[in-house]
Amino acid sequence: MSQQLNSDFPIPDIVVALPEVILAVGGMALLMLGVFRGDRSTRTVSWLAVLTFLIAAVVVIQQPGDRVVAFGSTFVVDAFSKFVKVLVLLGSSVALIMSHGFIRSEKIERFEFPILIVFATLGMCMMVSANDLISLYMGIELQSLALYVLAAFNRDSLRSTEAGLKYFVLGALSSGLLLYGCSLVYGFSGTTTFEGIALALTSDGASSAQNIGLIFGLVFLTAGLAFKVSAVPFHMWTPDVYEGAPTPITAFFAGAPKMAAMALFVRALVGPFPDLTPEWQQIIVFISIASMLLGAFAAIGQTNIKRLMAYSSIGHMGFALVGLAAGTEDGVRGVLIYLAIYLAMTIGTFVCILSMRRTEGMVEDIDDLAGLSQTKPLMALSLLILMFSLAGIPPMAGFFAKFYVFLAAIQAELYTLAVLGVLSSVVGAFYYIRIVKVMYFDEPAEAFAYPMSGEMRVILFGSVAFTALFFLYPSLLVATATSAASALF
Amino acid sequence: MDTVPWLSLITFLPLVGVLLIATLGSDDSEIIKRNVRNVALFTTIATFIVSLFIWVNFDYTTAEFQFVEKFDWLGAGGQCSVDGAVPSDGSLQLPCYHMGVDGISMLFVILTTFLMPFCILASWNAINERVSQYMMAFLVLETLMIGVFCALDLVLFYVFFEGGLIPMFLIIGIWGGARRIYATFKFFLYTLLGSVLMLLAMMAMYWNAGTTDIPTLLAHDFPASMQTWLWLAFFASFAVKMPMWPVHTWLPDAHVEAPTAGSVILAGILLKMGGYGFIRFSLPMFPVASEVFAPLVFTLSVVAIIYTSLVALAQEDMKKLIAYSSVAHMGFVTMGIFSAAVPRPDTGAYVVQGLQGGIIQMLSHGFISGALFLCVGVIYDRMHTREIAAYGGLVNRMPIYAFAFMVFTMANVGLPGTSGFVGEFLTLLGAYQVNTWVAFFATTGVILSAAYALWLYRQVVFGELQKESLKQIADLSPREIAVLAPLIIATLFFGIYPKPLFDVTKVSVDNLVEEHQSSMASYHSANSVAVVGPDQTEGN
Amino acid sequence: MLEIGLGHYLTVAAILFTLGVFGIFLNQKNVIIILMSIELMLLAVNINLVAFSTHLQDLVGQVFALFVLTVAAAEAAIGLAVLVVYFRNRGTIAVQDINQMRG
Amino acid sequence: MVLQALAFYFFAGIVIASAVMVISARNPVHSVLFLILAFFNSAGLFVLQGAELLAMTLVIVYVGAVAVLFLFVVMMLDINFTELRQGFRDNLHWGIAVGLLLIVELVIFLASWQFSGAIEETVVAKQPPVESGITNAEALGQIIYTKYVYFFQAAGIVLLIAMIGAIVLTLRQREGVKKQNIGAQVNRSVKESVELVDIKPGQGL
Amino acid sequence: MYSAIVFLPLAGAIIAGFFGRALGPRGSEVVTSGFLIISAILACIAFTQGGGTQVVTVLPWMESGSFAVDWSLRIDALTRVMLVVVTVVSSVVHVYSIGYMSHDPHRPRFFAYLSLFTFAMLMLVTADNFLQLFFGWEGVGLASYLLIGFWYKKPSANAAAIKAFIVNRVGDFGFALGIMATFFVFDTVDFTSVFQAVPSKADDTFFFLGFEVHVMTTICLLLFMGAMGKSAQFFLHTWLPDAMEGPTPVSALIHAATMVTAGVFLVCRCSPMFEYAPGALAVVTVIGATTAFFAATIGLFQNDIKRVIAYSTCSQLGYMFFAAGVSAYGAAMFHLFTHAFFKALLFLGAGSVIHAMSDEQDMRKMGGLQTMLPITWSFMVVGTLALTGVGIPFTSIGFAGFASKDAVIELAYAAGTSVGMYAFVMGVVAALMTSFYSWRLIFMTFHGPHRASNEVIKKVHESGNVMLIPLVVLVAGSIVAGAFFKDFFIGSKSDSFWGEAIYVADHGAHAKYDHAAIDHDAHGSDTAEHAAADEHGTAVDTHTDSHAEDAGHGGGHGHHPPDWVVLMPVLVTVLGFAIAWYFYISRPDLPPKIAARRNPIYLFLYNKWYFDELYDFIFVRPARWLGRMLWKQGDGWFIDGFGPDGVSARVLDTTKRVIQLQTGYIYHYAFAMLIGVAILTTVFAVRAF
Repeated sequence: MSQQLNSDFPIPDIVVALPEVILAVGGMALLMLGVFRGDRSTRTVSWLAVLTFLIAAVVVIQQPGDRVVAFGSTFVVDAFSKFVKVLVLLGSSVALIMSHGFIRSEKIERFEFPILIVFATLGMCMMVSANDLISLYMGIELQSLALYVLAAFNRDSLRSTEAGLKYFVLGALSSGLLLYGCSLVYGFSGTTTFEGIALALTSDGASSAQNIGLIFGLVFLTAGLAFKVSAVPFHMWTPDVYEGAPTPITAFFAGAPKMAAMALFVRALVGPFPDLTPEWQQIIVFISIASMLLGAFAAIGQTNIKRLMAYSSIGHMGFALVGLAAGTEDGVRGVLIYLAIYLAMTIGTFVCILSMRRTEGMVEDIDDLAGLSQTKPLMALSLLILMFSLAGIPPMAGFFAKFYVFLAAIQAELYTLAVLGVLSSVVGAFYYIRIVKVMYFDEPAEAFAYPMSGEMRVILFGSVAFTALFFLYPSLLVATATSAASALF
Repeated sequence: MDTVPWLSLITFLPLVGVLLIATLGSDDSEIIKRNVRNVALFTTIATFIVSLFIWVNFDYTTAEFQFVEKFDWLGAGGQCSVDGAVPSDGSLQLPCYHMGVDGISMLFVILTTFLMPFCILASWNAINERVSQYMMAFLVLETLMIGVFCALDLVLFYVFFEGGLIPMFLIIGIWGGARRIYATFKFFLYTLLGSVLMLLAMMAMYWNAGTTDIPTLLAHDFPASMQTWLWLAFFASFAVKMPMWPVHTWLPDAHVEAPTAGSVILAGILLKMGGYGFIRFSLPMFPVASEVFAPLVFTLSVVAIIYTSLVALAQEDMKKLIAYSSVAHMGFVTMGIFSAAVPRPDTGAYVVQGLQGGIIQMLSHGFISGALFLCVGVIYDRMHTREIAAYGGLVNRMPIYAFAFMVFTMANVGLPGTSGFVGEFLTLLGAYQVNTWVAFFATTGVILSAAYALWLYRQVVFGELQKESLKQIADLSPREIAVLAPLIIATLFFGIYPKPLFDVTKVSVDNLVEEHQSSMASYHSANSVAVVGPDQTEGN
Repeated sequence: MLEIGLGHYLTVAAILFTLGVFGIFLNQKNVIIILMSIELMLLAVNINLVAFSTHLQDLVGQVFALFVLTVAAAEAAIGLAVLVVYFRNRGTIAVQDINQMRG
Repeated sequence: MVLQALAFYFFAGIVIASAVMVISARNPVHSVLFLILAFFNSAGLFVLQGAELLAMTLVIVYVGAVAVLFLFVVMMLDINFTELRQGFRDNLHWGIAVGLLLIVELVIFLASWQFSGAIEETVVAKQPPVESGITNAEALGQIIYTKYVYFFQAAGIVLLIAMIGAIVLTLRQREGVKKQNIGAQVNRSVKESVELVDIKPGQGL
Repeated sequence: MYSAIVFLPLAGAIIAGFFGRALGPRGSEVVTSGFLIISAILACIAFTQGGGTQVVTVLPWMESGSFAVDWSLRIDALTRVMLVVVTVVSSVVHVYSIGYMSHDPHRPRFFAYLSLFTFAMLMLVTADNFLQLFFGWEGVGLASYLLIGFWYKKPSANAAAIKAFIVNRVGDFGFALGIMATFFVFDTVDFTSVFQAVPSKADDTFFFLGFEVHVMTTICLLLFMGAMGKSAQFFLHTWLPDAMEGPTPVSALIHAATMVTAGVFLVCRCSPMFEYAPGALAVVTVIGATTAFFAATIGLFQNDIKRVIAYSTCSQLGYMFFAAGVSAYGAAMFHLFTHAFFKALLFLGAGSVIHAMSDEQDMRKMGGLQTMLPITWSFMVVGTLALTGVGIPFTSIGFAGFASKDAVIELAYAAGTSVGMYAFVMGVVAALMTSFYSWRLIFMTFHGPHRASNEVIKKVHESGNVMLIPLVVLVAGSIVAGAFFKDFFIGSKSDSFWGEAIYVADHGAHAKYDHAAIDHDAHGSDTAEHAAADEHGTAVDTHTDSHAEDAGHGGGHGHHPPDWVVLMPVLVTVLGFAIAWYFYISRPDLPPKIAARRNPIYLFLYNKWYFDELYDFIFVRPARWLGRMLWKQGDGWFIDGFGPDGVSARVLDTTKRVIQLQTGYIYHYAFAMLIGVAILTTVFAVRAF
């Protein structure tokens, strides 16, 4: 409806995209601030960035829940995008807050850091609202370019730069695949808007040759998107980048970008390709199974906790994809719930990882957690709750996350997927409870030197409380996710 | 009933204790430890008293669920109320918080609350490190266990069912023996593996029936082909939990490594969840599949009884021996439960004795095996070994202990007059009526159980007190007597006068078997129209 | 053969794209070649887009290609920057040396 | 027609050949040069299809900026490019097999592309007819700043990020490097620059 | 009153058991013995009062579906007999034990056990249903276990206790199955209801273990299996001799007088069922006869005084069984009754000897005690006379055993069937051997030279009054019980005496010696017709038919078996005495020589037919081996190896491989992505064709 209104002058469109505008303008303003105040202002810039996120989040929440498209139908705001944007903004803010102590202690406290996160978040919001192949691509690139830089942000560290390099190379490759897919889709449907593609598919003249072209395009498109959510076999960057990147960045990677990418994945498949559902469903089933299994198996062999979290996130994205594989409204609801809960769990976990600091510096080995329950009982308890939640043991939130996606999978009669999924969750449970074992059953190692800062405590508490007590009042999240999911169908 | 949510009260009362303990502080000073223990004990006793109150107000004459509570939970959006039925317009009803007890679950609730104070008491001196964590774990576990038996929603049930793994994992892992890590991982992953398939089955049920509400599902007819898969999935979970042969190997390890109270809970209640599950879900919800698979269950049960009894004969570790005997006893339970699934070959009627016996057997095994583990714990606390060979002649210095141990040994053997006999005999009686072979082989277990139990008793208690280390061993302390005496009384009382147990369960059990009979009848009549109906040919 | 249709362009693009892909995983020399391979892939994409655009009589393809070009330039800049900092740390950009992290 | 075909084959052939050289040349500098060649020729292909603006942009942006940047970096990093280790070609045949498979599939299935009537409906930015006198650049210009302003702005931010990123990664204030600070120079006062020392006879400084 | 009889011992047991320390040994002794004597007096009163069947319901027990069982006391003639036997012998043993156990520090426990045993035994005999019977059955098993293992420091006692319990359990295995089968068929386990329903099921068959079998035969055989275990019959007898590890009063009470006769009691109690199971009866007869013979053979060469008596008990139980097997339940009960007195006497006498000999049990180390222990000697001789059945043929003058044992043998002959004849032959041979080993015991113990060491001899003394006076009761019983009660049990008054407690079908042609030719196969149809015709219940029918003159069942002396049959037992008894005299008085040098020659037959008998070794080889060792194998190989190697451990090992292997995929090289990563794309495109490409 807004399409006719603003074909000439897009002022109402800006209103629709107000959160993005706020982020863009805020990011540039903060850039000015940083440039003129120098690196001393990093903390200030960072808090202001958080403030920007929060304002944007408030604006997102205040937006009407109905579906509104803007900029010639390339940008869409609906309940789905609102839901995910809130998650993204939340994830970004928290990641930013979590980084404070780290970047200071690692001497990489530079004002570009929050700014890059702001722009990355902008990219994510654009991804979430993308309703066109071009806006999809622009959003992804905006986000990715910022993330490449962030991964290599600790430029004096070999591992960080290697992470950046690998991320960049493979990310560029995935962009290539994605673009190639986009070009095929465009060519075989004659348009780049999601509605148009859907229309082209439903029209009577859609020939089989056209369809195979579209399917090829879909495969490449899916490959590119799967890379962003680090689904197998497009996951290979994840462990190395997670391990190499500065830890707060890893935390950031594990949170907001995954939300955005998954949301984009969902929208890019459900929106334009409802008539190819059986085809993309197969693809998703395949990568979902592969992700769950690989995430579970490979994680067992890890000693570095960040690397472990990388495999964990691969597995979790596999689980989230189970919901997408169902291809139903319930499935999308499951994905959304999964994302929200995963975000909460992963944030808490990374708070704990960021607290693994001894006098000689950060440590990242799982064995460094030995006997944590005796040296830092509360942190151990938090991590315990988070680990069981990640493993999907009720009554923790992680169970409900899995519950909703598998519920959808069963409805869609994807029994193989569901069975393999739950079996891999059992395998996966092994490495999560191994961390519990290290913390609770092993003899204490040297204690961590520094107490958690106040804001970290708050974040950890929030995360743990959400994870542990989700079962008491799940209705809010579930209801919101339900309405968000219904926006796509 | 009335407005007090009794079941939620007992379910979550232990959590209040957890909070109290949390406020006491966690450092290991003696005074805090003592307070923690007292709080835990007080909480469990309070829970027990409240549960007794529920028992007293329980209406024996109906098979309906009682003390029902029903609220919105997983986004059901106002669909859940006590009198609200499943939406009739075919829309789906999301899981509710639905609690209630009937004659079957009532007793398990009581059993749970009854055993918990003993567990706390048994850990009084045995656990001296991280006491507050330990007590919290136990209280959380109690909440989850009670919840399992009260839950009237599949998902709620599953949450409690699986949630119990967490505290148990910690209890074994932190306060366990030398190989505790292997044992606890095995326990955790094994049971988890079993139950995830059940979760999928629950979801399939949800899509088929439109609800996860247990009372509604009990009345729902699942297609026969679907029942097969659902049954197998539930079986995977409960068989592991039970545990049935051949998925029993986690149990001996877990028992051996767990602290005494952990073993008590494990044997006393956690195993019963499997049997409870069979009774609550497999049998009434999948009657056709239950009948089809009953031979499988019988076979496994019989193998379990004979096999694990033989294995028990060869054990060198007391707890392991008792653990294996638990497996054998659970074999009787499964056999009994599924004897209600198959008609008598001669009359075609379905018999209740096996099912009834299974329930009684589970209850009595609850306190008998629990008590046996407590007995082992008593001497373990003194000598710090569970090796049978390290003992001998204890009766010389511990006559009271010898008496208590004797009572439980005999109850374990299934001597008439103890509660062990009532259940065991009824299960056999049920099995006999549907399949004599099963009863025949299962009854051999009666011989073997005597062999290993008495052998254990002889090696540990009888004989000359020769070992130097045992010369100063002390008899039961008043606290230990306070733990064991009620269990002795319960064992004997329910052996001689089990009527209270029968009264509570009778209507529910009879109702269950009747329902089963009628659903099988309608199934057969539906199938007899088309002799080769699709359900028969597919078979899956 | 002489009638140059869309198929020809698509074939060229496909070959080019595959060569780009080849360049990435068959490359044993250094990362710069990989970056160039990526440029080849993007070039292939652009050929595709333009070809489609022309044959669909639709400008969106060209618009898309234009932004792809823009972004590719930005990407190249970032990529080279990352490469440079990596080289500063490692002293080499040989592909087989970039395996500090694995497993 | 023939000319067009010949031109196509000419450009396409060179593009592919130079692409092969890009990835196979031993010397990265040569690779870059071949890349430039490939760009030029694909610009030719663009022109063949009537996308003049893109052709120009390709030449300006890629050849003029990106490729030069590559060249610059190659030169700067001074890589020992002769080095070729053995044992890394194990996967070669697998790689070639997969690559060929991909090419074959793409060519077979994409070359059989055809219109369907419905696609006309979905086209949103009809190309202006040639006789209208509107050039390709003008047509694009009409929509980029209006209809696709969103992408345009986004592209701007992408470039901004590229700038920030490149700077944040590579720019460093080196310690011990002498730099001119004009403000400081101008603000110097005599007082702080000149110290008068009274040297007593017979003593050194 | 009946409740008092049954529950007073329980009260005594509880008091002595729980408050024994407070009461002290003396208090415990007084309480338990006192209670028991009261109980015994009440039982005697009940016995003399007689009366029909009474049922006293005490408590409900189990109720599940149609399965409903109460705790209730059923009092009929059979029960009254048993009440007397149990309470009287038990009182005697209690009192005797006060003396016998006077040096033991654990007397309260001992007396508690004794009273507990008595309670269980009383529960057994007063049971109104199979399940309660089973309760008593296992209860006496428990008490027996406890008492055999009373001296827990002795490993042999512990082993014997366990053996007793487990071998009994083997029998109980059958018993339990029998109860289940009973319920399966009759839908109840109440004696009254079951017995009433038996005729209607007389010809039914059902499937048992896949075979279609005759209902009553199967049930009875299963029940009999329990009886075999409890009464130490052939195959399941091995525990009884070992049980002599317990204190001697225990042997007297449990392993001679009461518990071991429970099997006989069971068969008699279930006579209405056995009567419809001729096949089962034949088995009972054969097993009983074989046991009688076999146990006697072993008894010949045992040197342990208690073991000799134990084998003798075993053998006598065989008599009772084959009596029951030929439907002479009255005779079986009669022999049970008399046997209780003289066997308890023998045991207690032996106990007296052992006590005197400082706990020496080996007869080769005794000898010449007659002068030192005259009272004991005389008591023992009375016991022996009773056991060997000394009496004057064709009169009723004789010791207890004369009346009962000879009646049993004669009735076996009178049954006229082939199994009856087998039983008769075995009975006679066993009687010969009984006489031999009984006198051998007397001679070796009391006659000949002293073979014990001097210290022991010095200490030999006659037991105190507290031990001897109780024996007087038994002596009296051994002498007169036979003659006095014969009429009631098997004689003319037997019908009114037994009432409906014992049932004998009138088609029992096998009980008539002169109708031996009648074919067994005819019975089934007879029975059915008969049952159908008779609406009044079987009992009435029985009594009209069981008049002594008419048929030989139940009672025995109405008929006139050939004289040689009557004479036979007495003759062999005398012969046995003579042989014993020859070997142990005339030529005491012979037995050691025979023993030294290691004659295979001697060794075979001396080693108890190698049953222990055989069972050890067939059951015990394989079970242990199997247990260990299943544990280590089955659980450890197979289940864990292919189950959890194996799976986790495979998971770890997989993990290693998966990790190796993550090489760290960019081109591998890219390659993986490409393979993914290639696979997907190929899949769709192939499908598009």
